[in-house]
Amino acid sequence: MRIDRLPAMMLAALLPCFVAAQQDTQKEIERYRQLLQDGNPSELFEARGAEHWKAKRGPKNTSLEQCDLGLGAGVVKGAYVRLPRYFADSDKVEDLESRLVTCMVALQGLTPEEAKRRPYSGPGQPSMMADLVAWIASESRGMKIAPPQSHPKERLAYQTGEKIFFYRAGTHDFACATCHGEDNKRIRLQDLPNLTNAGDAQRAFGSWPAYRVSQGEVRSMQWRLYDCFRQQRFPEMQFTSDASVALTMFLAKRAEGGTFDAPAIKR
Amino acid sequence: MADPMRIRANMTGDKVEVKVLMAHEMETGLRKDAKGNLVPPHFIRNVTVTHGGKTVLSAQWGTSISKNPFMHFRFKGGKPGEKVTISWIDNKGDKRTDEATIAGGS
Amino acid sequence: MDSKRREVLKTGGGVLALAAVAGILKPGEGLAQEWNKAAFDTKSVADTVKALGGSGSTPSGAIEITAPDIAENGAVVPIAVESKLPRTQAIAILIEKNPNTLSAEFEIPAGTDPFVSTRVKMAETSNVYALVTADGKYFHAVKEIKVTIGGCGG
Amino acid sequence: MNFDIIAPAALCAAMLSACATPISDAEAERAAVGMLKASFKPQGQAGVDRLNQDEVQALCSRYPNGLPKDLAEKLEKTQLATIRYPASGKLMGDWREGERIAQSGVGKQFNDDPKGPSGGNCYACHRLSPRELSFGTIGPSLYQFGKQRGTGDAVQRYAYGKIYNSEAFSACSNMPRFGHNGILTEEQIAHLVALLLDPDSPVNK
Repeated sequence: MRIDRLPAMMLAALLPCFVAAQQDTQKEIERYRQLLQDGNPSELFEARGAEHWKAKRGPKNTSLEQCDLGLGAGVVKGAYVRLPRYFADSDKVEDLESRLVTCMVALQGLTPEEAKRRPYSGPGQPSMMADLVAWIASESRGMKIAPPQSHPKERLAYQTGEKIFFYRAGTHDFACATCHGEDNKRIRLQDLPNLTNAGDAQRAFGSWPAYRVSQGEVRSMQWRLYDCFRQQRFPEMQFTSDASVALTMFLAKRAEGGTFDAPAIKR
Repeated sequence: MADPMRIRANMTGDKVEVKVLMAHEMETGLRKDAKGNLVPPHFIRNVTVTHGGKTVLSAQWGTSISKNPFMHFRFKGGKPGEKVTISWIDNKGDKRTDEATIAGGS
Repeated sequence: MDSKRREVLKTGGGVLALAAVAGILKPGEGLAQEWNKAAFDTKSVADTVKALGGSGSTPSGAIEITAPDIAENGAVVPIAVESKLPRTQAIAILIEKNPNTLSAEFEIPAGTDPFVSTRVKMAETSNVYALVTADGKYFHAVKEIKVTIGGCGG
Repeated sequence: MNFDIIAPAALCAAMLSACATPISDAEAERAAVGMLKASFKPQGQAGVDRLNQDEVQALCSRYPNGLPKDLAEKLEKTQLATIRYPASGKLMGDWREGERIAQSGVGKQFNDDPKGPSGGNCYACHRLSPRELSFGTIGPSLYQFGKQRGTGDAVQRYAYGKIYNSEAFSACSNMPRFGHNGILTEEQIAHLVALLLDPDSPVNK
């Protein structure tokens, strides 16, 4: 059996030819990602989300089926790729999560705090919000990303979102742009999308929400931003906060015209 | 109760190709929670796949099968429209059985 | 032992199907519950082979492991095993450096391809063994899979 | 990246009718700061004061495509003046400790233990020891950094200073100011200098 270790030792001896080794590493990581595509556990979350949408809940004992995600009451198909957007009833620009909170409050009679109680799932603790987001996003699969920019508040969200993207702060001087402002960079072995570049932004925005195999959970765009800010050494981003929605608008707009292909499966 | 499995059973040539995703934490017993306490092991131990009353695959698993397990295999003798039934049971006795109809092939 | 166990499972499956038709059983009841605790407690490849009933195993080129050389994350490592050995009865996946070596054992009845694909957790870079029982004998293939540190680091 | 700043304007040209930029750039900056402060809450060791920018952060945010030359030179000069070398004069520690610090990405996040030491997370952005396959490319490869430069005083002072305050050598660098911002201690920085320069360090093998 010991013979089987030889190839690894030979590989180690060859490492100084690091260009070749690096390409091999990248190729194998790519192969790893390919091998995962076969079965995406996000389906399990999406199935729960579809049930939550129909389930009666809250003091008003009502489902979310009449929730207007921007394309009319109850229209889910294609809603995700046209968010964030301005809603007259709340007089705000909302992304999917903030819109769901608005609907849970208006239709089901929950308080905003109740609606935001468990925005992200954890081991053994599923999140109704995360499941809903997984399902609603899946109903836009294959469609073009097209966030509206016709209302002044939508344009304002884009403009402030852009400023937030470049905002350096905290102990490490990090901004979103620190890791996502240049082409062809990676952190450890993970490719970093340049979110100021349309192609990268389309692929990145079009792949969230995603099932993260490192966590065994489906993560939403809100979570993605929350955890990026954590690692930027910022304080805690509040769920569905204005800054998070504005930044999402900036990213969605940068990704405009891309094909939405989420929930994806990722490291 | 555990969430339903997602099962795909498709004809490929004369074989039935089965792919299944199961919703399960697959706790190893080695992970610590936020308070630093060990989370007890909780994992699927047995999986059985049957078709037409015959077992076409049976498995025993340990704690190192990934969370939300995925399994893929092929067997002969199935036809479109017939059922494939998959059951699992975990170390706490929780269990789940789901079935899928074999779809026409590619 | 293997053939006897398959017999039991076969019968079990038949009973289950009939019972389900008759509406007697709730889902999941009647499921075979045999679980080889001794094998899953083993801490080395040699001990696992013994616990699974072999006295040793022979390397074989007729077993193919499909897995990445490098895993981007150890929590999910895709592994497929295909055996071209005649009368393959079982396929087991062993991860040498995991806290417990044995990850899974699949019983392959006649009529089922000697192929199985799943995803395993790997604590660190390790050799992964595919242990195949064929015609009552034990064979294996091995592949090293490197587990990398990923992401932003915190 | 120029493209980004132009894009909204180009969009306006394309959609003549309904597309006036709602507010000026300076107003957008103020709006963003106000929005940020209302959108975050203190957690663990990270208070909302972390959102307040110092001069470097404010300038570099305002010029995402790079500072004008005069501003860059001025900034580098003021940052150079912040560098404090250890009183002991010892700039090179133990490369083995340095490797551990380079591998660790913890520290200063709101969920990190404020009492525990921070890491440098060098591998997130740089290639160092060839044994580590998982390295990033945001920064340049530092493989054989010392082999190419030796271990002279000037090289030691440069390496120490660069880790202490990267902005002193390259305005608006993406690299954190590890010493200046209190992420790493003097001793930790010296260990990293050893990782880079020590002939026995795997970086120089």
